[in-house]
Amino acid sequence: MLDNILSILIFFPALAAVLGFAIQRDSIRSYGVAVATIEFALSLLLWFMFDANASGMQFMETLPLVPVFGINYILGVDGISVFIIILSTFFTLIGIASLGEIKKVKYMIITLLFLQMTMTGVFAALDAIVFYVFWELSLVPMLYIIGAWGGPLRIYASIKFFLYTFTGSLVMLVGMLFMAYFYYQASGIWTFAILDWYRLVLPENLQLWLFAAFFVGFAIKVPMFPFHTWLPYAHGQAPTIGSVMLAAILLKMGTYAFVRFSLPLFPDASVFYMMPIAVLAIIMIIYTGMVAYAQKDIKQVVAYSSVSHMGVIILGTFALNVEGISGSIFLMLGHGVVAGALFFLVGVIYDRRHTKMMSEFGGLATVMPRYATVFGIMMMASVGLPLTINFVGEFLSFLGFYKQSHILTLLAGTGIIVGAIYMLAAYKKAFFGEVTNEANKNLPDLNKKELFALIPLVIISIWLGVYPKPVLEPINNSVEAIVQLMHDKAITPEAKSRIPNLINDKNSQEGAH
Amino acid sequence: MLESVNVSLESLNLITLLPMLIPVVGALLILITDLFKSGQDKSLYVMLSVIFLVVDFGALLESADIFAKNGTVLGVFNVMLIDGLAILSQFIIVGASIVFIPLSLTSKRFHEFSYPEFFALFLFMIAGFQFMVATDNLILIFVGLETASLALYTLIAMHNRDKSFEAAVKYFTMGALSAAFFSLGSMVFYALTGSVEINQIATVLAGNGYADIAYVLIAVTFMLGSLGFKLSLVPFHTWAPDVYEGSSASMAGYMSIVPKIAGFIVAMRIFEFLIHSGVVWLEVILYLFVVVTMTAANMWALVQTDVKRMLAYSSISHAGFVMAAILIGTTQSNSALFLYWVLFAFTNLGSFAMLWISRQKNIPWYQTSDHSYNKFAGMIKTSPVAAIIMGLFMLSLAGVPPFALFWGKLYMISSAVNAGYTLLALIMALNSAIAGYYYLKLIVYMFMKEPVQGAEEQVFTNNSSLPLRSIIGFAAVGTVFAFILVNPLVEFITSFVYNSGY
Amino acid sequence: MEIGLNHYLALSAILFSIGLVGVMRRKNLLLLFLATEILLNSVNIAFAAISHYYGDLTGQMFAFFVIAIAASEVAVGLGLLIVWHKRHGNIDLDTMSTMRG
Amino acid sequence: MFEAIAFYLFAFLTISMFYIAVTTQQALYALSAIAAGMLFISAFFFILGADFLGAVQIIVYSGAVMALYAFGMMFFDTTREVKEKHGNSMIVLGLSVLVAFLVVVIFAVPLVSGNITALYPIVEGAGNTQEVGMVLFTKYLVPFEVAAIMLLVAMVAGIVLAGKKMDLSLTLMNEAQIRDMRDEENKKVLS
Amino acid sequence: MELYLYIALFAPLVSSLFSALFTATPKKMFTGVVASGLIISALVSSIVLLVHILNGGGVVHVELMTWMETGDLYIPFGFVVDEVSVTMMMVVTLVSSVVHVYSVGYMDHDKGFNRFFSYLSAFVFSMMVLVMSDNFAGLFIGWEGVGLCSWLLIGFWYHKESATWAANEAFIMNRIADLGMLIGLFLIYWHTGTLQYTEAFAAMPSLNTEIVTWIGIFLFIGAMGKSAQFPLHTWLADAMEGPTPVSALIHAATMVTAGVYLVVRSSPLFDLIPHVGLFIASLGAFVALFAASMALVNRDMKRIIAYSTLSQLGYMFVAAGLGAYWVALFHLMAHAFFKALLFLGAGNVMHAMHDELDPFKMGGLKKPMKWTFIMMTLASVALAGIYPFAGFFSKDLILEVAFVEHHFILYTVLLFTAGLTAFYSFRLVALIFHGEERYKLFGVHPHEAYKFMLIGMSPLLLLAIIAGSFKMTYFEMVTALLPATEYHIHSHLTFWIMTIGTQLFVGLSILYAYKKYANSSITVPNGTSKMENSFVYKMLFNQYYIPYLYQEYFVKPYRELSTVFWEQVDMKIVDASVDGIAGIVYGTGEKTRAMQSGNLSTMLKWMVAGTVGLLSLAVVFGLAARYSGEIKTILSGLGV
Repeated sequence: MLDNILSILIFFPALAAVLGFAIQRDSIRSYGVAVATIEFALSLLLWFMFDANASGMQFMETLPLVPVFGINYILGVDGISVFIIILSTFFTLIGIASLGEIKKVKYMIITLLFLQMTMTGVFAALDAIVFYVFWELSLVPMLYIIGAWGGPLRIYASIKFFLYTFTGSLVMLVGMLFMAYFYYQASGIWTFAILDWYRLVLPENLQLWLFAAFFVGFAIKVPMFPFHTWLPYAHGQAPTIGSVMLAAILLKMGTYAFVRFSLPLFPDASVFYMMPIAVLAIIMIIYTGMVAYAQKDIKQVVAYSSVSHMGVIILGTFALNVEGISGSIFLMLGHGVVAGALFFLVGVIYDRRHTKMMSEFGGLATVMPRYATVFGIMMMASVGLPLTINFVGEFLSFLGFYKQSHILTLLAGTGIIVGAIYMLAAYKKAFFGEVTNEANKNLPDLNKKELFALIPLVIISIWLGVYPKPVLEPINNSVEAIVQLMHDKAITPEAKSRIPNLINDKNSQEGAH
Repeated sequence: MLESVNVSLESLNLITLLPMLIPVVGALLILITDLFKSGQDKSLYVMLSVIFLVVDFGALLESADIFAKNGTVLGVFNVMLIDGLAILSQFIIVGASIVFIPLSLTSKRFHEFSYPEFFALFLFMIAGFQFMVATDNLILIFVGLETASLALYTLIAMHNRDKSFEAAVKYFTMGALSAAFFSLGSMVFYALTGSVEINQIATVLAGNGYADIAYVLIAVTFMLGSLGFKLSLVPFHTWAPDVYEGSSASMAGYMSIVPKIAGFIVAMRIFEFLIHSGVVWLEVILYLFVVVTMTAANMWALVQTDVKRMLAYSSISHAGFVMAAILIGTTQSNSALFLYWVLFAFTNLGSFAMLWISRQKNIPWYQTSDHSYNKFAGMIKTSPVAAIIMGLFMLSLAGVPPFALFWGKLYMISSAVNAGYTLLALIMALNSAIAGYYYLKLIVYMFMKEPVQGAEEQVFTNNSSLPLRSIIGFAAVGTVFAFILVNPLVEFITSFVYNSGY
Repeated sequence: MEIGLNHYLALSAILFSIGLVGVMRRKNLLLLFLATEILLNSVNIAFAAISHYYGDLTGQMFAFFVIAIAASEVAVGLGLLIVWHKRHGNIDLDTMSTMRG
Repeated sequence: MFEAIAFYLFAFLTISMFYIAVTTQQALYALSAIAAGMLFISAFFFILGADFLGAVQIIVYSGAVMALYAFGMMFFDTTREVKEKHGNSMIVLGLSVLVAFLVVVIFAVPLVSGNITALYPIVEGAGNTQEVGMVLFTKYLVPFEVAAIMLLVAMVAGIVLAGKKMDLSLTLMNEAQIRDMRDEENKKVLS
Repeated sequence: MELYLYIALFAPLVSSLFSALFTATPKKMFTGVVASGLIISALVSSIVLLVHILNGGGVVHVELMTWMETGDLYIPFGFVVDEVSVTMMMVVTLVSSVVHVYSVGYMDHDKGFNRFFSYLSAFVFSMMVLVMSDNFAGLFIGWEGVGLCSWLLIGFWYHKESATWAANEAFIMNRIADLGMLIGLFLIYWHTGTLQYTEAFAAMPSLNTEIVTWIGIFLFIGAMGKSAQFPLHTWLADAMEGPTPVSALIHAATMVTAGVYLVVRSSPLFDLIPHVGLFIASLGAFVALFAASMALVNRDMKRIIAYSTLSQLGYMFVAAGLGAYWVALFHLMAHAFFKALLFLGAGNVMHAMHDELDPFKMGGLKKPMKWTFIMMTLASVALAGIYPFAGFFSKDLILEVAFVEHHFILYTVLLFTAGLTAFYSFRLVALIFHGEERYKLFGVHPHEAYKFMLIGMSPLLLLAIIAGSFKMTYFEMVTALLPATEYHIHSHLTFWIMTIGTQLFVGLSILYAYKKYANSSITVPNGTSKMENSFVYKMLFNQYYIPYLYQEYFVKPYRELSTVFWEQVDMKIVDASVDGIAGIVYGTGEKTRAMQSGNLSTMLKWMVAGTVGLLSLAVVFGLAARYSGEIKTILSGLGV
C-alpha cells in the first residue's frame, strides 16, 4: 500500500468526494473532517517515511497512460513538493473543520475534497501532461467555489479567474508539446516525463522560446505583474475558504512550476530572463505593496499583499542559487500559512459583520482581544519578522538574489518597508482607536471552531520560524540537486558563472581545509 | 463494335460493398414493414435500425480485418476504395449513428418519430455517407453526398416546426449551390486530367508538374466552396447555426458529427495530395480558413443566447480546429483528426442528448428559445446530477483535462507543433481559451445562478427515458474515462492512417 | 474559327455566372431553384465538351449523374416548398428569417 | 464551320434564355425560358456527339423536371408577376461579374497538358448509347445503383414532405386528438 | 556558567509568556511580581556572568541549535557572553529590573496591566538576544524583536490615535534602516561566507576596502534607525506616546543604544574603514547638537528627555566613530542609568500630574514630591556631566577623545552641546520643581509615587552617582575585546584647563537655566511673547520642520501615489487592458453577428462571395506564379 501512497493521497479525497454525495446533509461536516483528517494523516505518514537526506524523487510510481505518445502516469515527491502537499492537506483539513454556516455546505465540502485531489496531483506529478491535467482541473473546483459562494461580483470574478489562467496554461501546453517534440527529435522517444526532460540540453534560442511559453502559464498563475489583476477580484469575491485555498496553495502552483520546470529545463534561458523577471518581481513587490496600501477593503489588502509576497518568491527562485531557491520554496510554505491565516481572519470578521471595509471597523482590539492578538501575530509574520515563518523565506530569497544583483535586491528590499506600511496601516485602521461603530460594540471574540483553525497556524508560523530545519533541510537537499543539474546543463558562459557549481565549491572548500 | 466484357465475380470484390448494403437493406425492410402493418410503435423501427447498424458495424470490423491483412482494397471496377480512412470514418459514422438513433426513444412524442420513413431515410443517409467515404471517384462521392444530404434535409424538416422547415429550406438551397460548386470543381479536374478519380488526378497532375496551375486553382476553389459548406468553414458556415437551431437536438448533435467526418474524408483525399505537391496557395488558403473559422465562430458563439445555437457555433469552431489536420497533413495530424472526432463524438453526443432530454414542447415565458441559457439557471439546485453531467460535457468541450476532448486537442496541437506550425499551434491554443468562455457561461448558469422564479422543476427529465439516460451515461463515462481510450485509439488509428498512405 | 474546348468552357463559365446571379438575386424560392438548375446545366455542357474533346466517356457519365441528382433535388426541394407554402401561404425567402445572429 | 455557327447560335440562345430566366419578373417567362434553355443545351450535347445525354436532357429536364416546376408554380400560385425586394443589387452584380470575369479568363487559357489518355475511350463505330451503357453498367454500376437509392430517397422524401400530414403537428397534439384522427382515417379506409 | 547564560536569556521569555497567559483577564498583581522576579533572576545571572568574566573566566559561548542551514549558509542560535555583551546584559537586565518593579506601581490602574508585563518582558528577551547573539543573524532577530516590542509598547494605549500613529512610525522608520542592515548582512555573507562574528571579522581584513566600506555603511544605516540618528530621528520623540516606563527602558536605556552596540560590536570592521568612522562621528556630533537645540524650547517633558537621549546617542557615536569603542560603551552604560532615572522620575511627575506633560503647567513640585525632585535633579546633574557623577566620566572622556584625535570641530560642537545639555536639563528641573505652583491653576493634587517604586529606582540613582568610579575596572575588562586605546591629553595643563573649563561652562549653563526658569514670573506661554515669535524659536519648536517635511513630501505623496497606482494604473490600465482584450473579442462577435442575418439570400451571397474571394486570390497567386520571373526583374530594378 505504501508504495502507492501518492496515488492514494491523490485519489482518496476524490473517491471520498464521490461517496460524499450519498451522505446526509447533517452529517456531511463530520464526514468531511474525517476524510480530511485521514488525508492529512496520510500526508504526515508521507513525511514520516520521507528520506530527508535523499535529494532525488521518492515514492515514485509509474503507470502507462498513453504510451505511444509518451504520456505516463508518473508520480514522485522530493523535498520541494512534499511539504507543499502536506500544507495542502493541512489546509483542507482546517478549512473543512472551520467551515462556517454557509449554504449548500455539502457541495462545498465535496468541492473542497476534489480540490484537494487536484492540488496533490499537481505537486506529485512528474509527467508534464499529468501535471497539466491536475493543473487545469484545479481551476474547476475553485471556479465553483468563487462562483457559487462568492460576493456580488462573483460570476465576473470566477470567469475572469478561470479564463485568465486557462489561457495562460494553454500557451504553456503548447510549450510542453514543443518540449516533448524536441526531446523526440533528440532521442527518438516520445516522453513527457519531467525527469527525462531534465536530461535534455536544448540550444539557447529554443530555451528562450520555450521558457517564454511556460512563463506565460506560470506567471498568470502566480500571478506576476502585469497578469495579476484577476487575483484581487478572485479574492475579493471568493468566500473565506476559497480565498484561503487560493492564497495558501493554488498560487504556489505557479512558483512551484517555475522551480520544477523552468529552471532545470532551461537554465540558460533562466539566466537570460533573470533580470527582466527580477524587475517584474520588484514591480510586484513595491507596486502591489503600494496598491495594497490604498485599499479600503481589508481583504483586498491581504490579496494585494499576496501578490507582493509572491514577488519575493519569484525573486528568490530566480536567484538561481541554493540559498535563494530554498528560501523561495520555504517562503511558499510560509506565505501559504500566513496568507491562509490572514484570509481566515478576514473571514472571521466578515462572518460577524458582513463587510470587509476597514472604515466600518476600528477599535476591534478592545472588543475582540484574542482576535486582535492572532491577527497581530499573523500580520507580523506577514511583515516578515524574524522568528516567524516568513522571515526565513524572505531572508533567504533576498540573500540569494543579492548574489545576482545588488541594486535590484536593494530595490526589492524596500518591500519589507512597503509591506510594513500597508499592514500596519490596515491593522491600525481596523483594530486600533476607539470603537466608534455601534455595530462593533458587542462582537463575539473568536469561537472554538475558529481557534481550531487558527491556533495551529500560529503554532506553525512560529515553530517554523524558530526551527525551520526539519523542513529546510530536505528542501535544501533537493534544491542542491536542481542547482547542480542546472549548472551542468548550462551552455552559455554567463549561465555557467551565474549558477553555482556545488561540486566544485565543495571540493575547493575541502581542498582549502 | 464493342467487345463484350467478361468480369469475374471475385475480381469485383463485392465484400467492399457489404457495409453499405446493410443499411440499405435495413431501410428497405423498414419501408416494407410499414407497408404490411402501419402504425407500429417507433421502438420497433429504432431497434431494427440499431440491429442493422450493429450488423453494419460488424461488417466494418470484417473490412478492418481485411485491411489489416491485405492493405487497401479496391472493388467493383475499382470504384470502391476500402482504405484506412474509409474504414475509420465508417466506424465513426456507423458508431455515432448507433448511439444517436436511440435518442428517438423519448418519453414524449415527437412528430418525426411516428413515421417509419424517418428511420428508413436515416439508414439511407448512413449508406450515402458510407459510399461517400469509401471511394475516390468523384462521381460516387457526389452521388453518395447527395443521397445523404437529401435524406438529411428531409429528416430535419420532419421535425415539423416552422423553424425546422426554415432550416431545411436554407440547408437545402445552400446545399444545391454547394452541389453546383462540387460539380464545377470536378469538371475542372476532369478537364485537367481526363479523370474523376482522385488517385488518377493526382498522378496526372504530378506527371505534368502542375502545368495548368490556374485551372488547378479554380478546381480547388470550387471544391473548397463545396466542402467548406459541408464542413461549415467560414464564410460557408452560415447555414449551420440556423439548421442546428431549427432541427431537433438529437438531429443537431448528429449533424455535428457524421456529415462532417464524411466531409473531412473527402477533403483529406482531395486536398492533401495537393498540399503535399507544393500548391502553396492552397496551404495559405487553408491556413486562413482554419484560423478564420476557429476564431470567428468562437466570437459568434460568445454572443449567443441559446445553448443549441452556441453549440452550433462551437461545432463550427471545432471543425475549423480539425481542418488544421488537413492543412498540416502529416500522419500524426490525420490520426489526430480521427482521434479528435471520436472524442468529440462522445462529448457532443452527451451534450446534445442533455439538451434533447430537456426539450419542452412549448416554450415557457422566461425562455426566448428552446434552450436559452436561463432555462438552465440554477440547475444544480433542481437536478444536480444532470447539472454535473452537463458540466462535464462543457468542460470536455472547453478542453479541460482529463476529459475527452482535451486529448484530442493535445494530439492535434502536438501534430501542429511537430510539423513546425508554431503560430498555428498558438492560435489553436488561444482559441481554446476563447471558447472556454461560452462553455463556462453555461456552467455559470447551471451552478452559480438562482433558478428562474416559477420555472418548471422537472424540465431536465422532461423527455428522458431509460435509453436516453443510458446513452447520456455512456457518453459521460466515455468523456470522463477517455484517458483510458486514448492509447488504444491512437495506436489503432495511426496504424490505419499510416497504412493508407496518409 | 475552330471551336475548341476553351469555347465550351467559357460558355459554361458564363452560364454558371448567370446561374449565380439568379441564385443571389432571386427571392422567390421556386425561381431560385430554377437558377440552381442553370448552374448544374452549365457544368453539364462543359462535361460533355471535355468528354468530346478527350474522347473519353467519363464526362458524359458525370453529366448523366448530375442530371439524376438535379432531378432528385427538385423532388425534395419542391416537397419542402409545399410544406412551407401550406403553412405560410408564400414561398418568399424574406419571410424566413426567424433565426438569426 | 457549321459547328462554329451552331455553337455561337446556341450559345447566344442559351445565354439569352438563362439571362431572361434570372432577370424576368414573370414567373411564367422564367419557366419557359429555362425550359427553352434546357432544350438548347441538349443541342450542344448532340453537337458534341453525346446523343444519349441529349436525349436524357430533353426527357428528364425539359420534360420531367420542368413539369414538376410547372406543377409547383401552379400550386404556389406564382403565375402572376413575382414581387421581389432586391436589396443591394450592386453586390450581386459585382460578385457575378467578378466570377464571370475570373472564370472566363482562366478558361480562355488553353490547357497545356493536352494529351490526355482517355480511360474510357469513345470507341469508333459503336453508338453513343451503347457505349454509355457499357460504361454505366460496368465501371459506374455502383454509382448508378446509388443514384437509384438517391431517387428512392427523393421519392420517399417528397411523399413524406408533401403528402403525409405534415400540416399537423403530432408533437403538439395530445393523445385523444391523435386517436380521433386515426379513427377517422380508418373509417375512410373502411368506407 | 551556561546555566546562568540560559537563565539570563530565557527568564525574560518565560516571564513574557507567563504574563501573556493572563492578557485577556483583568489585572493580576502577581503577573507583575512574577515578571519582575524573573527579570531580577536574569539580572542576578548577568551579575554572576559579569563576575565570571571579571575573574578572567573566559568567554561563555553556547550553540543552542541550528536556525537556518541551506547552501553554504549556516546560521545557528549561538549565544556568547564576552566582555562587551556582558556589559550590555548588565545594563539591560538592571534597567529592566528597575523598570519592571517601577511598572508594578506605575501601571497599577491600567486595564492592560498583564499585557504590559508580557510586552515588557518580551522586549527584555529580544534585547538579550540582540546583545548575546554570536552572529549577525541573531543580532537581527533581536533587532527586529525589539522593534516589534517597541511597536507594541508605544502603541500600548491603542485607543489613542497619536499612540498608534507613533508606533507605526517607529516601526516603519526602523524598517527602513533594517533594510540597510539586511543588505549589510548580505554583503557580509557573500564576501565572507558566514555571519558569525568571529569568522566574519577574521575574514574582513583580506577583503577589498570598497566592499568593507559598503558593509560598514549599510550596517551603520541599520544602526541609524535603531538609534534614531538624523534623518531617521523623528520617531523617537513621537515614541514618547508610550507609557513612561517604556520610554525609560526602551527609548532611553536600551533599544536606542543598540545602534551603538552594533558599531561597537563591529569594531574590527570599523577599524578597517576610518573614513566611515569619521562620518559616523560627524553625524553623531551633528545629532548631538541638533537634538540638544530642539530640546531647548520644547514644552513636552518627555520629549525634552527624548531629545536629550538623542543628543547623548550622538555623543556615543562620536566616540564609536573615532574608534574609542570602549568609551562609547562606557557612556552608553552610564547614560542608561541616569537617563532611565530621569524618565522614571518624569513618570512619577506625570503620575502625580495626571499625565500632564507641559512643564510650564507644573512648577514648585519639589514640595509634594521630594524624592522625585532629588532623583531627577541628581540625574540631571549626571546628565550635565558634573563631577563626580557618572556623566562626567563618560562624557568628558568623549570630549577628550575628540580632542586627542585632533578633531577640533567635533570637540567644539560637543563642548557647546554639553552646555546646551546642562541648560535644557535644568530648564526642565527648574520648570517642574521650582517656582510658582502653577499646577494649582489646573486643579491637580500631586502626590509622591509609591514607596516601592522609589526604592526600585534607587539602584539607578546609586549607579548614576557612582558609575564613574568603575571606569578602570571596566576599561580593563572590555579592552580584552575592544581596542585598548587610552585617551590622555599629553599636557597636564591642557587637561586641567579643559576639564575645569568644561565644568565651568556647564555650571554656568545650569545657573543660567535656573535664573531664567526657576523664578516665580514664569507663566504658561500663550504664543504671544517675543521669543515665541522669533524665527529660531519657531524652527526649533517645530523640530526644524522635519516632521512636517516628511509628512508633506513622503507620507502624502506615498498615499497619493498608492491611490493613483490602484485606481489609475491597476484598475484603469492593467486590468482594463485585460478586460479590453476580452471586450474586443466579445465586441467583434457582437458586431459581426449581423453577418448571420437569417436571410437565405444573404447566406447565398456570402457563399458566392467566399468563392469569389478565393478565386481572386487564386488569380493573384496564379499570375504571380506565372510571371514570377518578370516580377523579380521589376523588383530588382526597383532595388528591393
